[in-house]
Amino acid sequence: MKKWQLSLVFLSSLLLAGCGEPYLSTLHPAGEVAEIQFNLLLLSTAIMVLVISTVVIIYTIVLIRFRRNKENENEIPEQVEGSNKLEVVWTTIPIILLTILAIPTVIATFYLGDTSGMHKVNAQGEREAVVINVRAHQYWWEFEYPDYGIVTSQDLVVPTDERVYFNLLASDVKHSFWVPAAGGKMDVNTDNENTFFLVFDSEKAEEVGNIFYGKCAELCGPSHALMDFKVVALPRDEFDAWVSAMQNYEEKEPETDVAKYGKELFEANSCIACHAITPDDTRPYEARLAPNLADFGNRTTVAGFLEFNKENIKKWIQNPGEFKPGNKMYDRANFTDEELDALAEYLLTLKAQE
Amino acid sequence: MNAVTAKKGFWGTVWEYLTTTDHKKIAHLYFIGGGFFFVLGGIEALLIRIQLMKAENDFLAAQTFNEMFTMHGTTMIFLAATPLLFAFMNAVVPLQIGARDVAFPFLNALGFWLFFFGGIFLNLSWFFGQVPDAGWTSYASLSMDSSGHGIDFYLIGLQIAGFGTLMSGINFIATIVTMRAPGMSFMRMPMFTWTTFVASGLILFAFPPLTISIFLLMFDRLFGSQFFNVSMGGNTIIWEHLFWIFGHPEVYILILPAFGLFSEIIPTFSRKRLFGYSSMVFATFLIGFLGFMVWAHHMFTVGLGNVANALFAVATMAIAVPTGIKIFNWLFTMWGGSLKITVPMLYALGFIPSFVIGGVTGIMQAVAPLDYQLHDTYFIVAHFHYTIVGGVVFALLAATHFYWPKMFGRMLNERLGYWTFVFFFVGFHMTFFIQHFLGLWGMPRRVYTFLGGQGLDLGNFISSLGAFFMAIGAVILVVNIVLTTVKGKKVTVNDPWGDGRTMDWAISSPPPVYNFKQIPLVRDYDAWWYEKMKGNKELPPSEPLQDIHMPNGSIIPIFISLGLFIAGFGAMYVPSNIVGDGSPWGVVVLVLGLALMFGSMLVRSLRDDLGYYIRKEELEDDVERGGKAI
Amino acid sequence: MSHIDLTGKFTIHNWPERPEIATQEGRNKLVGLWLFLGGETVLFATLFATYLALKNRVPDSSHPLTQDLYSLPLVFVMTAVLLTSSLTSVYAIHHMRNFNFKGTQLWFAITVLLGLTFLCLEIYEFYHYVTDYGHTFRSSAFGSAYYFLVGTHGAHVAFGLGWITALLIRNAKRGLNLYNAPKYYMASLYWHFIDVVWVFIFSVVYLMGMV
Amino acid sequence: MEKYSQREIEFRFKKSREEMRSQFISFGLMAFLTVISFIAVGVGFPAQFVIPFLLLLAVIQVLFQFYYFMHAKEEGHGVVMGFMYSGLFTAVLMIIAFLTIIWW
Repeated sequence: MKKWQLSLVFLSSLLLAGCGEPYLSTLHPAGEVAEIQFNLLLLSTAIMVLVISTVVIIYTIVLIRFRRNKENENEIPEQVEGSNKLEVVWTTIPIILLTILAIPTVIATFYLGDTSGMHKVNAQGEREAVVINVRAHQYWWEFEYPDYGIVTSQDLVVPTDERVYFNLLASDVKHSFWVPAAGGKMDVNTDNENTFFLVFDSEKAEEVGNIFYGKCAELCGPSHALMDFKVVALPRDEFDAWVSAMQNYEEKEPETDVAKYGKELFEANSCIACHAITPDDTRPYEARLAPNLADFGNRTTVAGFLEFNKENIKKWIQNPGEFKPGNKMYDRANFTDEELDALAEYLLTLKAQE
Repeated sequence: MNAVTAKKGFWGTVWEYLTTTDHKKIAHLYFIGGGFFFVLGGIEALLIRIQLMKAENDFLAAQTFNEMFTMHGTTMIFLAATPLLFAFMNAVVPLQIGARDVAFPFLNALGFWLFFFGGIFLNLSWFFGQVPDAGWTSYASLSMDSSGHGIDFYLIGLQIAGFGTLMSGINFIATIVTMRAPGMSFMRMPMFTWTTFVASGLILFAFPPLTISIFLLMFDRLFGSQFFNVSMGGNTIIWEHLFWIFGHPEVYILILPAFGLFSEIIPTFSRKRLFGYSSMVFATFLIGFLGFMVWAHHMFTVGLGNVANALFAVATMAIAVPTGIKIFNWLFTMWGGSLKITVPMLYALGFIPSFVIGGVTGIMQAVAPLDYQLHDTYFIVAHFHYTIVGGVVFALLAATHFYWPKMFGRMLNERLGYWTFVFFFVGFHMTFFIQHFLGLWGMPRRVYTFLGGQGLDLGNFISSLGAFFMAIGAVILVVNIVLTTVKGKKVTVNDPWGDGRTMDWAISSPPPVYNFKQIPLVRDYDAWWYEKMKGNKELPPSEPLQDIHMPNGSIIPIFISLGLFIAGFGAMYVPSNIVGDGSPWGVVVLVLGLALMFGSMLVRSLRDDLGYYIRKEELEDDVERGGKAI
Repeated sequence: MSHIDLTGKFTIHNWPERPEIATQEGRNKLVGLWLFLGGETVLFATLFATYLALKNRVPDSSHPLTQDLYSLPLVFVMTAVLLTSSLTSVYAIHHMRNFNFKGTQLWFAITVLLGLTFLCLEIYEFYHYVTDYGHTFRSSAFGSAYYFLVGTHGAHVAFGLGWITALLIRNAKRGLNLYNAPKYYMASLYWHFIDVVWVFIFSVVYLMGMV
Repeated sequence: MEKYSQREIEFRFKKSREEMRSQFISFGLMAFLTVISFIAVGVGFPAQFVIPFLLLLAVIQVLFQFYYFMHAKEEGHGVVMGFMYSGLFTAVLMIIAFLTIIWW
C-alpha cells in the first residue's frame, strides 16, 4: 500500500473512532464480537475508500481536461465504441477486491453464528456458559437466567470476559436486541428463539462504569424509541455474588411507615398481579405481563430510559403514558402526591444486595 | 378540422386527459401525479427532520412520527419515484424506438388510473385519522398489532397501485419487443429503452410476490385467516421474505431506469457515444438477474442461519461488479468528450460520486457480520438515501430538465435550475452523510426521538439543517416550473440541446399525437446522431406516407379503477375485520365496487374498439403548417 | 400501416394462416399475454411457497392434516376433466385457424362445460372439507394456505369461464374476423395456463400430500 | 381480395390436421403421465423416490402444454419464452428458499 493510502486509512479510522459515546458507540468495541465487526468495518471502509478515490481521481481529470469551451465548441470528439481491455480491468479488479472482503465475511459469519458452546456441560452436567433468555415485550425487556432460576428486567447483568449466550423471543411483536458497544444485533422474533452470543471486555467495561447501553432496533410501536435497557457488566466474582444474592432473595418487610403504606398501596391497586417482586417467577413468560421488580432499588434507570431517582419513579407511576406512549401499564393514574411518595419509597426498598 | 391542432376549452382539455390513451399525455399525468406525491412525501420528510432536530423534541407525537415516516417511505417509493420514472418512460421510450404509441394504450391509461386511485386511497388515511404506522415494510407482527385501519389503507392502496404498476411493466416490455421501428435491432436500442426493458421485467416478476404478500396480510386483518398468527401455526417471517423478494428488485426497478436516464444525458452533453454500450447492456441484465437472488441481505439479523447469511452476503457483493462497470463506462464516456455543463449534466456529475458512496456502503452492509451492527440503524438510512436520492431522485431531476422541452415544448430556466441543483446537492450531502456516523454511534432508525447526552445531538441537528436546504431546492424547482409554464419561451427546434443522439430528438417538441409521420428506418445505434453526421436533416422513412391508425380514448380505465377503489373501502369494513368495526354494509360495498370494476371490463370487452385514422391529407397539411412531423 | 378491415367479411381464401398474429394488435397481445402468464407463474410460485411453508402447520392435533383430508379419486377426476378441457380448447383454436366458426364456438362451449364441471367438483371438495373435517380458511395456517392456493386457482378457472363465455356470446353474431381472432387465441392460452398450474397443484399439493 | 389459392388452402388443412394429430398424441402422453403419477402415489413408493418423480412428470407435462397446446414452438416466441423461463427461475428460487430458510 502506498503512503498516502495508508494515511487515508488512518485518517478515516480516526474519524470513525473520533466521536460517539463509549457505552453506546459501535466505534468503541467492547468485546470480541464487536471487535470482529469493527475490524470488518475498517477493512471494508479501506477498500471502499480506495474505490471512491479511484473514481474521484478519474472524475476530476475528466472535469478539468474535457470541458467544452469557445475554442473547441464545434469539434466533434472521436466516437469511441468502448474498450474490451478496460472492461476486463474494471471487472477483474472489483472481483479481486470483493474476494478480499468476502473471505473474512464468510469466516466471521460462521464464527459469530456458532452457538454450540451454550450446550457445553461440565462433569456435573451443569452448563458451563452463562445463558440468558431474553424476552421482549412492548416496550420493556425481561432477562431470565434459566440455570439460576432468576428473572429480572430492564437491567441485564452479565459477567465480563466470557461468552454470554442469549435466547431471544418476543411475546407480542418483533423486536431487535442490540448492545452496540458489545456487538451487532439479533432480531427477537415472535415465531421462534434466536440464539447468539456477546462478550463484554472487562477493561472497556471499567472505562464506562460497568454500564453499557442497549436498544431495541426493530420498529415495535410508538415507544420503540424508548425501549432501552442497560447492561451491567461485572467481573465474574461480582456477577456470582449478584447471582447468589438474587437466588437467596428474600422479601423484606419495609421498615419505614411510608414504605409500609407504599406496600399496602402496591397490593391494594393490584400492581402485584402483573409485577412480580421476587426473582423466582416460575410462571411461563407469556404470563409475566410486566417487568419483574425484584432488586428494583438497584436499577440504573426508571422504565429503561429515565434517570434513576425518586422523582422520576413518582412521575412514571402517575403518568406512564406521557413517557412511553402506548405502553401496556396504563395511561395515567390518580395517585395523590403522598401515595406516590409511599409507592416510590416502597419500590426503593426492593433490593437484593446493598 | 385537424385532429392534431384542434383547440379545446378548459373542460375539453380536462376531458381529453381523463380519457386519453396517448402515451405522451399519460406521461404528463404520471408527471403531475408523481410530482404531487413527491411534494407530499417531501413535506413528510421535512416534518420528520424537524422532530429530530433536537433531543427529546415534542414537535410530533410518537404515534404521529411513526405514521409520518411510514407514509414518507411508502409515498416516495410507490407513489413518487415509480410514477415519475413511468412519466419519462412513457414520454421517451416510444419515441426512442420509433413507435407511434405503446403496445397497449388502453392498458397504459388503466395503469395510470390504478396508480392514481391507489395513491389517493392510501393518503385518505390522513383524513380518517387512521394512518399506516408500521413502516413501509409493515412487518407482519407489528402490522397485525396495529390498531385502527391504518395498515388496511396501506395494504389496499398499495394493492391497487401495484396492479397498475404490473400492467405498465407488461406494457413496456411488449412495446419494446413488438413496436420497434425497422432496423432498430435490440443492440441498437438506446440505453434508457434497455433499462426500461429490464426494469419492466423486474416489475413483472417482483410485483406478484408483493400482490400475494399483501393478500396474505389483508386476509389476516380483514377475513380472519391465520397466515401470520403464530399460535395457529402461522409464521411472520414469510412476510419478511415475500416483502423483500419484492422489495429488493423494487430498488433496482427504480435505479435501473435512473441509470438509463444518465446514460442518455452523459453522452449527449459529452458529445460522445456511450462508452462500452454492449457491456452496459450486459451489466443491466446482470444487475436485474442478481437483484432476485439477494433479498435476504435485508434479513441478516433475522436468524436465517450461517449458510444462508454467507450465501446472500457473497451474492450481494457480486452486484458491485456490474454496477462498477457502469460507473467506469460513464466516466470513460466523458473521457475525451466535449463536456457541456448544463443543468441535466450537473445532476449527472453530482450523481456519480454520490451514487458511488451509496453503492460502497451497500457493499459494507453486504458483509453480514458487519451488518449485524449496521442493520436498522441510521447507517442504512444514509445508505439507501444515497442510492435513492443520489441515484433516482437526481436522475428524475436531471430528466425533468432534460426532457421538459420534449414533453411540454418549453425550456426550463437554466439559472433557476442551477440554484435548485446547488441547494439540493449541498442539502442532500448535509442531511445524509452525517447519518452514517449517527448509525455507527448507536442510533437506531425509526425512532421518534433520541435522548440527550448520548452523542447524537449535533449530528441530528446538521442532518435536519440539510433537509431545509433540500426543501429550498425543491421550492425553486416548483417556481421554475410555474414560471416556465406561464411565460417560458416555446421551443421551435426538434433538438433544443443541440447534441441529441436518439430518435426522440428528431421530431418536434412536443411531438404530434402520432409521433412519426412515417415510421423511420434505423440505420445505426444512436440513429439521429448517425443521420446528423451524414448531414441528413431528418430520419429516413421506412414506409410511404399513408393513413395512420390511432387508438380511441376511453373513460373506462377510470371506472375500472374507481370500482376497485370503492371495493377497497368495502373490504376494509367487512364484519370479520380485525379492528372490529365492520358491518354487512362493507360486504355490500365490496360487491358493488367489484361489480363496477368487472362491469366496466365487460363493457370494454364486448364492444368493438377499432380506433380511428388520421388521413394522409391531414398529415400533409401538418407539414405545410411548419414542417412539424419528422 | 394501411387500412386493414379488421371486422370485414372474411373467407377461407383471405383468412391468414395465423390469424391471431396477423395484425399488430394481435402480435402485441400474444407477447403481452405470455408476459402476463410469466408474472402469473411467479404469483402461483409465491402461493406454492407459502403453502409448502405452512403445510400441516396447525395449532393442535384436533386439526386434520393432508393425509386425513385429500382423496385421490376425486382429484383424479378433477384432473381428467381439466386436462380434457385443455384438449378441447386446442380443438377450438384449430378450427379458428381453419376459419371454421361453428367448430370454434362448439369446442369452446365444450371447454366451458368441462371447466364448469371442474369448478363444481372443487366447490364440492371445499364443502366436504369444511363440513366433515372443520378444515376452513380460518381454522389454521395450513387451512389458510391451502384454500388460498387452491382457491386462487379456482378463481382463475372462474374468470376463464367468464372470459370464454363472454367471447362466445359477443361473437355469436359477428363471426370470425381479425379483430376477435386474437381474443379467442389469448383466452385459450390463458385456459392452458390454468391447466399448467393445476398440474403442479395435483402433484405438489395432493399427491405429495399423500406421500 | 383472395390471397390464398385452393391448393394453398388444402396444403394448410393438411398441415393443420397433422398438427392436430401431434397435439392429440401429446394429450395422450399427458394423460398417461397423470395416471402414472397417481399410481406412483397410490402404490405407495417411498417418498424419496416419489417426490422427484412427480416433479419430473409435472415438468414434462408443462413442457407439452407450453410447446404443443400453447404453440410456443411456433416462431415469434423467443423473447416471451425467455421471460417465461426467467419467471420459472424466480419461482424455483423462491420455493427452494421457502423450503429451507423459513423454519430454519
